[in-house]
Amino acid sequence: APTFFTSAANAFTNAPGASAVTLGFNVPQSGAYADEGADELRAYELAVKHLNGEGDGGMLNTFSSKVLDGTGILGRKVEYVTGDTQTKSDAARASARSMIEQDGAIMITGGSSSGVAVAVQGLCQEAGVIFMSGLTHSNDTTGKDKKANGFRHFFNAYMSAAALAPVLSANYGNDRNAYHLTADYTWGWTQEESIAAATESLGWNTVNKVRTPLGAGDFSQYITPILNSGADTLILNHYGRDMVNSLTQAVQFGLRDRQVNGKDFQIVVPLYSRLMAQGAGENVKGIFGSTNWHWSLQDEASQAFVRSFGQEYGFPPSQAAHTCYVQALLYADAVQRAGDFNPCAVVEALEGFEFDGMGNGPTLYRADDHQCFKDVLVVKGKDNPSNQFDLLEVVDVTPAEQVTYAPDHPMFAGGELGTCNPGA
Amino acid sequence: MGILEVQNVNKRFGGLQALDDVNLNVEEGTVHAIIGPNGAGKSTLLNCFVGRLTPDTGTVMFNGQSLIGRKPHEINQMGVSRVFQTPEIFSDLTILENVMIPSFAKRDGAFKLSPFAAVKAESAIRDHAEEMLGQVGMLEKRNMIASAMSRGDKRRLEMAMCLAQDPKLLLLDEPTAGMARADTNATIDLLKQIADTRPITFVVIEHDMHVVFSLADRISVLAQGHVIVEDDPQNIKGNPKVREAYLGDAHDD
Amino acid sequence: MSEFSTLKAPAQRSEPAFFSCWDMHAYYGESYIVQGVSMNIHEGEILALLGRNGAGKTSTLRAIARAGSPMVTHGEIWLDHQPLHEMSAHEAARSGVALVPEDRRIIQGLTVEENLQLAQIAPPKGWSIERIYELFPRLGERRKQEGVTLSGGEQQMLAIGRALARDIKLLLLDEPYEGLAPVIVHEIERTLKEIRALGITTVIVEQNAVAALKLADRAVILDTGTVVYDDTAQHLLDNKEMREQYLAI
Amino acid sequence: MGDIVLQILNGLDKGSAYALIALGLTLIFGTLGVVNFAHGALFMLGAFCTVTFNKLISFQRVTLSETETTAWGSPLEIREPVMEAWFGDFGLWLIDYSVLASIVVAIPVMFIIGVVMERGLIKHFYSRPHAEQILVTFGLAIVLQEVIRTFFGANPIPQPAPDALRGMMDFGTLLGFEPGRVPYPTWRFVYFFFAAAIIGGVFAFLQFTTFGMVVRAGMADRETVGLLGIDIDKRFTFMFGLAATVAGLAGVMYTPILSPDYHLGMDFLVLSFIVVVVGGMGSLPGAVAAGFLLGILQSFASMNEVKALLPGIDQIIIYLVAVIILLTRPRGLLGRAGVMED
Amino acid sequence: MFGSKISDSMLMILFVIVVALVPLLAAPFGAGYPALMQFFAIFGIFAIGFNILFGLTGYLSFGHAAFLGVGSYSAVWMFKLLSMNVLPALFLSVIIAGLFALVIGFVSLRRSGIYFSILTLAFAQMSYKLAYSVLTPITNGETGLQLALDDPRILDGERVAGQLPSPTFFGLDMNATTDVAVLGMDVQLNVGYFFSAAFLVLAFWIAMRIFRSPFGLMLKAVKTNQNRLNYTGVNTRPYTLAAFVISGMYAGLAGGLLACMDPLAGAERMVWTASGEVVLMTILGGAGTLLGPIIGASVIKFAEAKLSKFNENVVEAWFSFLPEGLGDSIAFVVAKFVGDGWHLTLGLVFMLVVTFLPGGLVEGARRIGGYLGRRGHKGDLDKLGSNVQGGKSTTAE
Ligand SMILES: Nc1ncnc2c1ncn2[C@@H]1O[C@H](COP(=O)(O)OP(=O)(O)OP(=O)(O)O)[C@@H](O)[C@H]1O
Ligand SMILES: Nc1ncnc2c1ncn2[C@@H]1O[C@H](COP(=O)(O)OP(=O)(O)OP(=O)(O)O)[C@@H](O)[C@H]1O
Ligand SMILES: CC(C)C[C@H](N)C(=O)O
Ligand SMILES: [Mg+2]
Ligand SMILES: [Mg+2]
Repeated sequence: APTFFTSAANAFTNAPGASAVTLGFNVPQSGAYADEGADELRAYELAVKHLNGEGDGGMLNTFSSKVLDGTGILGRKVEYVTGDTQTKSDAARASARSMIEQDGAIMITGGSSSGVAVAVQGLCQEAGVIFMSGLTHSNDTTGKDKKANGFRHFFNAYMSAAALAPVLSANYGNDRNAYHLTADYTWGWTQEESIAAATESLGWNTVNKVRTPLGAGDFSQYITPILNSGADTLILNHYGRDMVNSLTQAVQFGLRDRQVNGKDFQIVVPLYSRLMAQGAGENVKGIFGSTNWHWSLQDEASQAFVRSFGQEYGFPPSQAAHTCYVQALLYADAVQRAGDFNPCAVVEALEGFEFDGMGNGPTLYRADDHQCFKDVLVVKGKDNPSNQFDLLEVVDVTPAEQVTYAPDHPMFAGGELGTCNPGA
Repeated sequence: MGILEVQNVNKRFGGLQALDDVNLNVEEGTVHAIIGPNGAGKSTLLNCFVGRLTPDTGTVMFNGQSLIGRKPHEINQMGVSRVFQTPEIFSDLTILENVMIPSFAKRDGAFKLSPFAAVKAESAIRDHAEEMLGQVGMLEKRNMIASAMSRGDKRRLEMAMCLAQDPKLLLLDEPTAGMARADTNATIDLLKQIADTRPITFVVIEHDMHVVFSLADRISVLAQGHVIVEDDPQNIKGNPKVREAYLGDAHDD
Repeated sequence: MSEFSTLKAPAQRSEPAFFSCWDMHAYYGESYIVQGVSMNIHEGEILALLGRNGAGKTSTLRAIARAGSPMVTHGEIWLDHQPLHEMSAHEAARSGVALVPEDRRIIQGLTVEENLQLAQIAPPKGWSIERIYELFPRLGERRKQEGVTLSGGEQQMLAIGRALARDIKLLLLDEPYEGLAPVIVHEIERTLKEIRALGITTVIVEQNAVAALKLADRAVILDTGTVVYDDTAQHLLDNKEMREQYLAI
Repeated sequence: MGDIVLQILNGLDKGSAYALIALGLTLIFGTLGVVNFAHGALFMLGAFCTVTFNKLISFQRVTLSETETTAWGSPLEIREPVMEAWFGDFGLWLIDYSVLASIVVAIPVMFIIGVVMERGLIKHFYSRPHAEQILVTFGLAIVLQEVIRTFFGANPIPQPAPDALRGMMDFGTLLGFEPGRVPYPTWRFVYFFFAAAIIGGVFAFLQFTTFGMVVRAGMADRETVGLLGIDIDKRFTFMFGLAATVAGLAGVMYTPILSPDYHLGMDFLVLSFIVVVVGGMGSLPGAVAAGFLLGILQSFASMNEVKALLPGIDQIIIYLVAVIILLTRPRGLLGRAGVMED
Repeated sequence: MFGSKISDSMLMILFVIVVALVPLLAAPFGAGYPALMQFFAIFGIFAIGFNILFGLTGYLSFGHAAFLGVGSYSAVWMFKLLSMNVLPALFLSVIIAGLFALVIGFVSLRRSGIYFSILTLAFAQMSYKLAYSVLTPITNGETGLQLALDDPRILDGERVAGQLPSPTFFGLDMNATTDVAVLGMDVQLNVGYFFSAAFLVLAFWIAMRIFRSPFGLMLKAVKTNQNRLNYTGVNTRPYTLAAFVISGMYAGLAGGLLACMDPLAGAERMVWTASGEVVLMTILGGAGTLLGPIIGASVIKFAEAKLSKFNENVVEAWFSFLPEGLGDSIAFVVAKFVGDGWHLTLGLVFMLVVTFLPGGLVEGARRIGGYLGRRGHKGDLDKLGSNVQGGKSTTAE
């Protein structure tokens, strides 16, 4: 196995000293996802506070596992370093390497794109540290690119599709002609595949699947062909700026005012986030999508988190913040339970771990692929928001079992998890 | 048969007949001057010799080979060098480097990939370049950057660059324009000396009659794209057509 | 007059002049080119500025006209009581300086007439364009042609015409005969004589020293950026030694 | 058939955006000889003029509720729009038309930004190599965009078009198509005509005023123009201000089409350079022609039929066309010899 | 270093010493970790190569990142298919990048000036766009090409089950690092760094020979007056093409090395800003100089790596010695320039350097050296190839 520190006497990479342990928060600080990155960082800082016993403890109090007691991790104070992924695989890896090599980070977490997640996950596997991914929605992260040292708390494209399909069927019926606009890269493809499969099994017909370049800005040339294509539903497999723009323009082209085949034309955005909804403004009203978590959830854990985040920063957390906060806690908890910082011990502690009290109901970190299985929220753009954060309304909480799939599901086939690598 | 034979060359620019059926025969080893009013087409004609322009019709033969359609560097490799009307030099390089480059081109041909040879080690080339600079009286300025020179100096530098190639045919477009009288005289002497010691043929365009009559063995007079006379210097001076079209009535000196 | 009294006067200067420049030093970057030039010209006089290549003639003219380079670091330049040394190029031009540069600098993309019109945009306006065409009928014939496609001689006429289109007090001519056929040289010579008749103060730089001296009242010879001769033109024509030393004629 | 008409409309509207951006860029390059990598940033600043204006006029008075609290326990903020309260219907109208109204603000603001930029930075680079101009303006572009990010965040901020201009126009009926076949968003027509007006105005200004002649002359030879008594610097400064205004207005009007964010400029930068170069450096008509050409080609390349034949063609069409045009027409569509070839 | 006359061999020796000492010299700046030191060396190579084209011929390529990317992809494919040994990977990187450069250069060099720049930009953007999407089977798109457990690697023997191998140089693991304590600092001696550094030294040596060769002189002549060169019997196209291919091969080597240090090849490596980055490096350091590009590359990579890591916590710690209110407000301002504001600093630095040091950092050092030396031996720094213009005191050798 490759060794990052041949001379180190330790059994694993970056074994922490007696008093402190360093975590690496690798988030996008520049580029289109910088706001998401900033929110992720806020969540991490909050998590560190709570782990170190400062603040109100947040979800530590609701978490079903009770081994964390506000004294850091295994008695070591939690410290952290940050880096900029720039939402580029290369840059993210360079940044992660610097945290591992220079700052002695023992765990890397964060990121806001599947490309970055897969790339950094690969690096962490080679370096022998744990990777707790941030925002990554592609099936591949825990599918063909899964790694033993990597874990995903976020949901994925398949789960979005599984959660959305019943709602779509209930609202729009089983006789629809769907037209996909898809961001032309891996995440887009997996989402397109998942949604198409799910809707087709409802009985929908897929009229066309059109790939659009990332960052196209003006999508009008992809929207006009929809007008006379016979489609009555548009699925936007876009995220971030692309989604904001394509949705805005689709509305501008009057798609939502159209009648096709005697039905009202509908738009679906399978993956939603509050920040995106903010960017798209009015246009999201009434549009269905799915999301990993939303601050309006009424369970105790979510409320605890919203409260401590809101008090700290003055506004509610995004789903990105939620996932990252949870990931930090889950890592700390796993170490604590294992009684060891050794990545392999952590992997063992996390594999098959079942927990509750993190906002999505009872959750399982599945051993086969290191994917979390939990409830998925189906949301809709709110018609009458009461404030600037109140943009999405939860229409359905799809129970975990409904979105669970077999580890060898064809959409996730291809890769091997491998074995955990402690780096020495 | 001459070293440079030009037959029925025509060149149009839009509505302008810049060269109108030009015929010219330059004998090997002579100094052939081309004079004529501004805009007569002299520079245009020279451009047709070096591959900058392609004549619309007509032939240009050098040493029995056609020059038409050849690229500038090929023509130069055949032994034709040219001094431009507005000096064309390597203004960011030193004077010495300016003269070494043509020497390299002469020795190595149109292209040679020699990434590991050292310029420093090329003493033969440098000595030759310095000799050329000595001849035009610029040796002591050899380490100056060319752009910092006055126009007269640039012109002399360009001459040294051409001479460094030891060409068979040297085309000079107003070599002494803007030169001080002392330097003009020195240039005349230099050209004379070269003409005497080397088997080189000159084609000179010049408005300074002092230079023309000191150097030329033969003179062609171009006016409105057309050769109106070709003759010996003595006859040209007296030719009334030439006086009218070019020299003007008050001409003296 | 009174302005001059505050200056420390160089030796040869005795009376206030229409144009005078004073211990002028100028640099191109780090190269020191104009090294303390002083000269005076009376109103209506023609001064021939002579010297070998690289002596600094062009640089001196450009310094007077306040062109961007060379940079004048020291010295004063006065034209009709106006301190040119405090001005930028366009202010100097508005104060009555006109430079006919050595490479004519006809503006690309503009017709003959536009080149002339351009000269009249900033005040003060000089000759009317029609009057310039009277002086140079050839320009009139080619008024719609793009300026840069003119032949060398015509371009020179245009450059001089452009100067006359402004109301000028000082005309700076840099090698007006260069590259021109003898017939044209005669033509330009005639023009300059007409200009002299108009009483425009002129500095002419010319390699053809004899021609310049015939036209000029006074002569200044420059050598490596300093004045080595300043006297009447006739005197220089008579002074064989000087002529041989500096002009090789 | 209807699809083709739609794609042509699309290309026209895309092309007018490209042309407008390229116009400002060429103006700066053509008159000042400066390769301005901050041009995209000017476009972005224009868009943020609208954002700021919108934020200002939709200013809300905040009072803290005494009874209700937020999910995190702090008192709920009750927001009351001030415009409406103070100005009634006019306030509402102004908010509705904020994009158009912000033009009034954007013109002076962008002009001043352009002037400050030219006086403060660009003028030192007139005689410097293009590579250095690129570097310094690129640095400036980064600085501008980061400053905007500091104030407005990285997330796009929606700027809806006025209600009256938000719908569709059934363009097809004018051409005899059945209703609903060829509809096109009204705002995009507005953009097209706006661009045409600006382009026409700039052309007329440069072609039919002596100012234009002077600037063209100054571009060919600054020094000589100065020696003719013309204070070319002032006019150049004005030109820079004008170019910045054109870029800014292009940005203002584009906000309903593309929700502005701080990165907007960089996305347009490469594209606008390609448009300018394909048109021929320094040629205004070239820039406009290339803008429309590339816009239309891009639309066609995105048609499903075309993509089926050549997968991925829509991703590279702009670059591919640039390569082909530059290889067949050495100086772009309408470029002059000698400009920017060294 | 700048005060005395330096011969080429002295410069070379100095260079080797400095390069060898980087792990020690960089440690106090928090830059002494393998990833960053490898970047210094690798991007140094990239910039040196770019400078051979841009610095000498003046042709400003805006698409050089494409060659870097191609080099990386080639190397990773070699790792996947053949062996984890770095030599075949680097060999293929250089060859493929060279071929790629030959094709693109052949077409692009038909134009000059900005038209050339845009042609190269267009080719590079096409490569990037295709690599990102349509060519995903070859490039693995957005994620980047990575090693996988089921890669064939036909030449390599058995490996640890469930673990990815890492690139080696005949058994020397690129990742292997030895920690040594020097003066209380943790100095990391990393195989990959020294391996890259060896290539940097080689690249520097070749560049120096090119600068001093008649070939290099011809390239400089191309930059100042291509027209004259044509009428001097020189065919400029082969020269420019050779320079283009050589610099493309440098880029390929750099790309290959990147993959050797960290076996992933991402499409983002080819995007236009990556091409812009090498332009920035070269100009920041000093275009046309020998050392400039390396310095520029190191400075930019250093800034990129370090600035982004200073989050608000770190900054607050810096100013914690100040009185509460003051410290906080200074920290507040400073924090805008680091962490997620690091781009702002980068932009400002570009502007300042270009405005006040047109010749780049090398020029700045020369000025300081000249100022300190006061004797103004300008010729000395010309050794480093800086272009001194117009000075009468310039000496050639
Ligand atoms: N590329 C061109 N396009 C259009 N017209 C041109 C071009 N080159 C030259 N001409 C025109 O052709 C004519 C002949 O020009 P040429 O330069 O040969 O004259 P010349 O005899 O060298 O004059 P001079 O003594 O003034 O240098 C001129 O009228 C000139 O304007
Ligand atoms: N742009 C420049 N940069 C640096 N040095 C220059 C520049 N222009 C001219 N020089 C130098 O200044 C000196 C004077 O040049 P100037 O052009 O004034 O001479 P001149 O007397 O007009 O010569 P000529 O008769 O050849 O035109 C020369 O040594 C020249 O090398
Ligand atoms: C940010 C994520 C939720 C979506 C992103 N585009 C991805 O690749 O996964
Ligand atoms: Mg001529
Ligand atoms: Mg001169």
